[in-house]
Amino acid sequence: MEFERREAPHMAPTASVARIMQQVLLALVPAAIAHVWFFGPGLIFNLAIAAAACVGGEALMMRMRGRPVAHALSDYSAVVTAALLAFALPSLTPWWVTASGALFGIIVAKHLYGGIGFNIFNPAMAGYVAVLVAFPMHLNLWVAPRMGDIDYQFLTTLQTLAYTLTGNLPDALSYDEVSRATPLDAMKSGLNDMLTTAEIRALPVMGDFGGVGWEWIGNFIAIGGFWLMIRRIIRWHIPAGVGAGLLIPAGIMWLISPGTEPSPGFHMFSGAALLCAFFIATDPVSAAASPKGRLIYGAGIGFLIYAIRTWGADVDGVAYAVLLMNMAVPAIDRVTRPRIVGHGKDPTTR
Amino acid sequence: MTPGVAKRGTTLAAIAAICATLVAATYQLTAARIAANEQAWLENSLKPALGDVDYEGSITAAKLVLEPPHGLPGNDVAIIYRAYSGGVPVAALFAVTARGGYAGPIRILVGIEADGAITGVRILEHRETPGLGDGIEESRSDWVHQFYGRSLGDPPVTGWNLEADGGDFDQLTGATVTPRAVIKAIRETLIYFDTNREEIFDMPATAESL
Amino acid sequence: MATPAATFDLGTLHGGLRLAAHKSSSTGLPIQSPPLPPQLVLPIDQHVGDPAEPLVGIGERVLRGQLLAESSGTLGAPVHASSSGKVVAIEPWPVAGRHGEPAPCIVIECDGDDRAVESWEEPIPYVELPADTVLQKILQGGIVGLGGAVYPTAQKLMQAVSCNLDHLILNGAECEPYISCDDMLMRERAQDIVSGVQILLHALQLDGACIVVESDKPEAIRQLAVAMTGAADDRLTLRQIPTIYPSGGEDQLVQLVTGREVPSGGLPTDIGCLVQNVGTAAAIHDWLQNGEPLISRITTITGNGIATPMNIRARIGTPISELAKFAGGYTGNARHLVTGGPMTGKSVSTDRVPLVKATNCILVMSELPATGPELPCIRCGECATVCPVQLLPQQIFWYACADDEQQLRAHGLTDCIECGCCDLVCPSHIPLTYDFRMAKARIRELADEKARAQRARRRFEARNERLQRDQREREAELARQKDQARKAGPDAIAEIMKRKQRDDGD
Amino acid sequence: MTSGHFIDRLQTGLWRENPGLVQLLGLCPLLAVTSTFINGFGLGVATLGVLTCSSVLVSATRRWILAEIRVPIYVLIIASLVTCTELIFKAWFPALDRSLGIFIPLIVTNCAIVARAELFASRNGVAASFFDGLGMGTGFALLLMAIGLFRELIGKGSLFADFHLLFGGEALAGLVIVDGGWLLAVLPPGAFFSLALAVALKNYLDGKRGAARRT
Repeated sequence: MEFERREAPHMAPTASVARIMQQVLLALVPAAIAHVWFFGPGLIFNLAIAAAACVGGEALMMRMRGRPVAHALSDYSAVVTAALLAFALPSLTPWWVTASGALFGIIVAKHLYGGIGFNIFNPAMAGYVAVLVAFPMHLNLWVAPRMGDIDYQFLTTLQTLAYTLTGNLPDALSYDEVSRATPLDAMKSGLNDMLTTAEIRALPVMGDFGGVGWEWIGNFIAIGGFWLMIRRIIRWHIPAGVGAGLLIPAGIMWLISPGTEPSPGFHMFSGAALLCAFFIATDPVSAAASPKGRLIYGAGIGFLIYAIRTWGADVDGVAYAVLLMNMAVPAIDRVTRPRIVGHGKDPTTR
Repeated sequence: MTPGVAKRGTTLAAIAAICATLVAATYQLTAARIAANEQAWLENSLKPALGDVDYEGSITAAKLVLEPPHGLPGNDVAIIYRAYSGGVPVAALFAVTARGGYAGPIRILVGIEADGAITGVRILEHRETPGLGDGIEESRSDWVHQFYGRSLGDPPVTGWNLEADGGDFDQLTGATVTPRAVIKAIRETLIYFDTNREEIFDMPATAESL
Repeated sequence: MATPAATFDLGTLHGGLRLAAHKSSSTGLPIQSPPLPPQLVLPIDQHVGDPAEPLVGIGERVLRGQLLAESSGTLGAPVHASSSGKVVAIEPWPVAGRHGEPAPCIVIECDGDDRAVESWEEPIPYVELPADTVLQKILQGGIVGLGGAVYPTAQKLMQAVSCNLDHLILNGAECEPYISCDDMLMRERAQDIVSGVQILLHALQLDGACIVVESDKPEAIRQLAVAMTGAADDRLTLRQIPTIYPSGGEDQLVQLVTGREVPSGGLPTDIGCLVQNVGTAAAIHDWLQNGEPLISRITTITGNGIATPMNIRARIGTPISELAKFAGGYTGNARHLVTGGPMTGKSVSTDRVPLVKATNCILVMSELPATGPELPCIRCGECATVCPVQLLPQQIFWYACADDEQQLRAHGLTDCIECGCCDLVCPSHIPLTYDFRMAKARIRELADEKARAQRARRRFEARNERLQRDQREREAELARQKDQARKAGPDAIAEIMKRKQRDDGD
Repeated sequence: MTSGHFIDRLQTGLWRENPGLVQLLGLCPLLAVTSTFINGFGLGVATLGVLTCSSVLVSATRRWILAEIRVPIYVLIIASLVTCTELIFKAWFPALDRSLGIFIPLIVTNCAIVARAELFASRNGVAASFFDGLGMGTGFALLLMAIGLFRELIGKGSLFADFHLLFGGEALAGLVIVDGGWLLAVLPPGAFFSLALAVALKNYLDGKRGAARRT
C-alpha cells in the first residue's frame, strides 16, 4: 500500500491565531458590559465603527499588497485592534474620530510596517495617539458614570447614537453638562490647585480605589485578564511587569508624601492601567520576545505610565508608554536573549 | 609667514569685507522700516485688549516694568502699559503670567479701564494642548469675550471662578485646567488694580534700557 | 525497590510539552509474536557510521544469526540473518530511513525452518572476563541503540570507557506519544533489562546505574522494582521522572536526572554521563546470555489507521505490510505511515519497507485535521516557552526567512534538537521544525562551500607560490650558470652553449 | 553649455535630485514650517533666493577660492545672504517673518545650500550654477509649498489661509473647506507623515515611469 508523505511532527497544532484572538475578545466581554452599564451604550457604537474601519482597512491593505484578503480577516486581529481602540476612546466619540483612529492604526501602524507580525507599534495605541493628537477635544469628553454623581446627565441610546453619527449633542444639553472630569483629570487638576489627595478623593467622581464606575470596569478587565492567563493565552510576565513598574514608584512616592501623591491603588484602578497590563501591552507582536524581556518591557511601560501621569502634560500615559516601549523592544530583545542550553557554562563543572 | 597663508588670509579678508558691506547696506536700507514695523506690531498686539477706549499718544511710551515680587500673578516680570487722555488716566494694560496651566506658564494681557471694568483679554503666549486648551486664544474661540465689561463686583470676587467651581464663567469645551488658570490670573490682576489704582497711574515710566 | 545507591543532582527541563499519550490502545495485549514472513529484507546499513559490506552472495543459504554484512570502518555494526533461508537478491529496496526511497538490502527467502547458526549455548560468564573482551563480544552482536538513534552500542561503550564516566543512565522514558514498546518490554522482561544493565556495569567498570522511567508507566516501574529486588544488586537505582515530552531525548534526560547540561555540539560523555536505552540493555542480555544477536525487536504498531494496535516482537527485515496484516490490517482512514513516534518519526511512502533495528514504532494515521494555512508569526513566544533547549524559535524563523547565516548560528540553530514542540504550539501553524531542518541543511551547504572555496584558494596560493619558487630557482640557477661561465671564461661559455644545443636537440 | 543642459539642470533640481525628496536635505525647516501653504511659500522663496544667489556668488568667485578655505568662505557668503534676506523680510513682510520665526536665520544651516556650493557651484560656470541653484531652490520651495498645502488642507480644512502675512491688508481666511480638520497634520508628527507620503509618491511615480519605459 502506498502512503502520503508529510513532514514531522505528525500531530496537529492545537492553538490558532484566530482562537487566541477570539478568546481575547471574549475576555473583554464582562468589562464591556460594565462599561455600557456605567457609561452608556456608546462603547457598542464605537466598537461597531472601529471594527468596520479596522476590517475594511485590513481588507483594503491586503488587497493593495496583493495578499489573500480572507486570511487576514479570519485571524480576528483587526477586530482585537478595534476592540482595544474602542475601549480606549470615550463612550461619546463621533464616528469619524473612531474611524480615523482605526484606519490609522491598521493602515499606517500595521500594514505600512508589513502587516501582522511585522508591526513595531501596537496598532490600537498608534491609532489612539493619532486621534488624541488630532481631536483632543473629542477625546476629553467623558460622560459622568452612572453612580455617585448627583447631577449626572445620561444620554438615551438614541441620543448617544445621534452624537456618534453627527458629533452634536441634543439641543438642550451642553458639553459641560454631559461631561465630567475623569478621576485622573480630577486628580491632576486638583493637585495643580494645591488640594490634598484626601480632598480630591472626596469628590463625587471618586470611588473606593479609582473613580466611580472605572474601578468596576477595572475589576472586570482584571478578571478577563486572569482568565486569559489561566487559558495560557497570555503569560504573567507583562501584566506583572506593568503592575510592578507602576505600583512600585507610585507606592514609594505615596509613602513619602501621601498628601500630594495619589495612592498605588488609585493609579492601578484609574485610566487604562489595567486594560494596558492585561490587553494592550500583552499584544505579542509588538512586545519583547523572551520571558525576561517581557518582564522588563512591562515594567518599562508601567514606569512610563507613572512618569507621564505624574510629570507629563497628559492625563494618562498608557498609549505613549506602550509606543515608547515598543521602540525599545529590539534593544530589550538583544540584552535578554536566553542562554541556550549547553552554552556558556563550563562543561566540566559538576 | 609663508606666501600661501598670506594669500589665503587676504582672500578671506576681502570676501568678508564684501559680505560685510552687503549686509551693512541692506541694514541701512531696512533699519527704519524694521523699527517702524516693530513699533506697529507692539501697538497692534496691545490694542485689542483696550477695546474701544480712546487715548492719546503711544501706549508703549508709558510702560511700567515690575520685577517680582510685585503682587501681580506670576513670579516673573510683569509689564503695565498705561493709557491717558488729556493727562487723565483712562486704562491700564497688564501683561502677566498665569500659572497652573497644563503645559507651563500662560502669558496673558488684561486691559482694565480706570473704573475697573475689563476692556479686553488676550493670550500672548502659551503651550496648552492644540485643539483643547488653546481655545483661550481669541482667534480660536470667543471664550475670552465673556470677561469684557465685567469687573470686581460684577460678579463679586467669589464669582470669578469657573461654573464648575461655583463661579460665573464658562469653561472651555473639554478643558477646565487652562481656563481655571486664566481666570485666576485675571481675578488676581483685578484685585491688584483695585488696591493699587493710584500708584499705577502715578508712577514714572520705567526707563528703557535698550 | 532497591535503595538508592548514588545521589543525583536534580535537574529541570526547560519547556517541553504534556502531550496526549495515546499509549493505552497498544498496551492492552501482551507482546505478540507474528509468524515468520515468506521474505525478509535486511538493509545493509542499519546504524549510523561507516557503511557495511555484504558478506554473502546471491543464492547462498544462510542460517538464523549468521553474519550477513559487516562494516569495514571503525564505526559500524554487523547485520545478522533474522531467520534461515536463501539469499535471493542484493538490491535496492525501499527503506524507512529514507522515507521509502530505496537503499541496498539483502533479500532472504525464508525456508520456514528458522534454523540457527552455531552459537554459545551457555550464558557467557562475563563477570570473569576482562571488560574489553566483553565489549568485543557486544560488538559482534550487531547491537545498536534501540531508542531510534541506532548508534552502534559497542563503539559507544568503548568511547565512553575512555571518558571520566560517573553516571550510567538507562533510558526508559519513552516520551513520545503512541510508542509503548519500551513500556511493554519493561513490564514483561524487567529481569532481562536488569541483567543487561549488570553486563553494562561490568563492561564499563562502573559501580552505579540508574534506570529512569516516566511516571505514566506505573506497571513498568513495579516490574522493574520487583526485578531489582530479585537481583539484589545495590548498584542499581530506579527513578521516576515527570511525563513531559521530550524528557526521553538523550541530552534532556541527562539534564533532568543530573542537572548537567550537555555542552553545545558535545556528547553526554563529555560531562561524565552515558545513556543507554532499556531495549539495548535487553538486547545485550539476549546476545551474551542467550547467544541471540540483534535479529528481532519489540515494536509498537498503532495509530487510528491500524485495526488492532499492539506491541509485537518481530524479526528485523519483516516487511511492514506483513506486520500490519498481523495487527488486523489497516482501517479505512489510513493515510500516513510513520516509523517512529508522531513527533520525530519519519513519514514513509510505502509499507514495503522492512522493520529495521531503529523501528520502535509503526504508526499509521488518518489525515490530520485541517489546520488552516500558514500565517505570519505573531511573536507570541509560545515556541520559546516550550523549547527544551531554550532557543527563541520565532527569532530563528525570522533569520531563516532572511537566510542570515551569522544570526542563525548566533541564535543557536545548530543546537535545535528538532523535537517538534514549537510546531505544535504555534498558533500561526508555521512548520518551524521543517524550516529549521532546511535552514540547517543550508548552513551545512554554506559551510561546505566555504570550506571548498578555502581549499581551492589554498591550492591556488600554493600553486602560485610553487610557480614563483620555481621561477626564483630557475633565475638563481641561470645566474649561477652565468656567474660560473663568466668566471670560467669564453671557452667554457662555448662549451655550455654547445651542451645546451645538444640538450635541446634531444 | 546649451539650453538643453540648463533644462536638464532644472529638471535635476526639480525632480530627479530634489533636495527634499531625494537628498533629504534641509529637513529641519521643511518639517518645522510647513504647517500652512503660506509658511511653506515664504520659506521656500527665501531659500530659493539664498540658494540661487549663493550658487552664483560661489561660482563667480571659485577661481579665487582656495580649497583649504572654501568652507569658511561658503559660510560667509551664505550667512551674509541670509542676514540680508532676514532684514528684507523684517522690513517688508513683518508678519510672515514673525510666523516663520527662527527659521529664516536658520536657512544658514540648510545643508542643501552648502551642498550645492560644494558639489556644483564650485566646479561649474556662473550660468550653470545659476540654473542649478534655481532648479534646486525651486524644487525645495515647491516641496515646501506642496507639503504646506497638504497639511493645511488636512489639518485645518482650509486652503491658502493667512495670505495677509505675505501681502498685508486684511486677514483673509483663504478657502475654508471645512471648519476644523485632522489636527494631527499640522502638528510635528503630521510633518513627518506628509514628507513620508511625498517621498513614497515620488518613488511610486518613478517606479511606474521606469516600468512603463521598460515595457
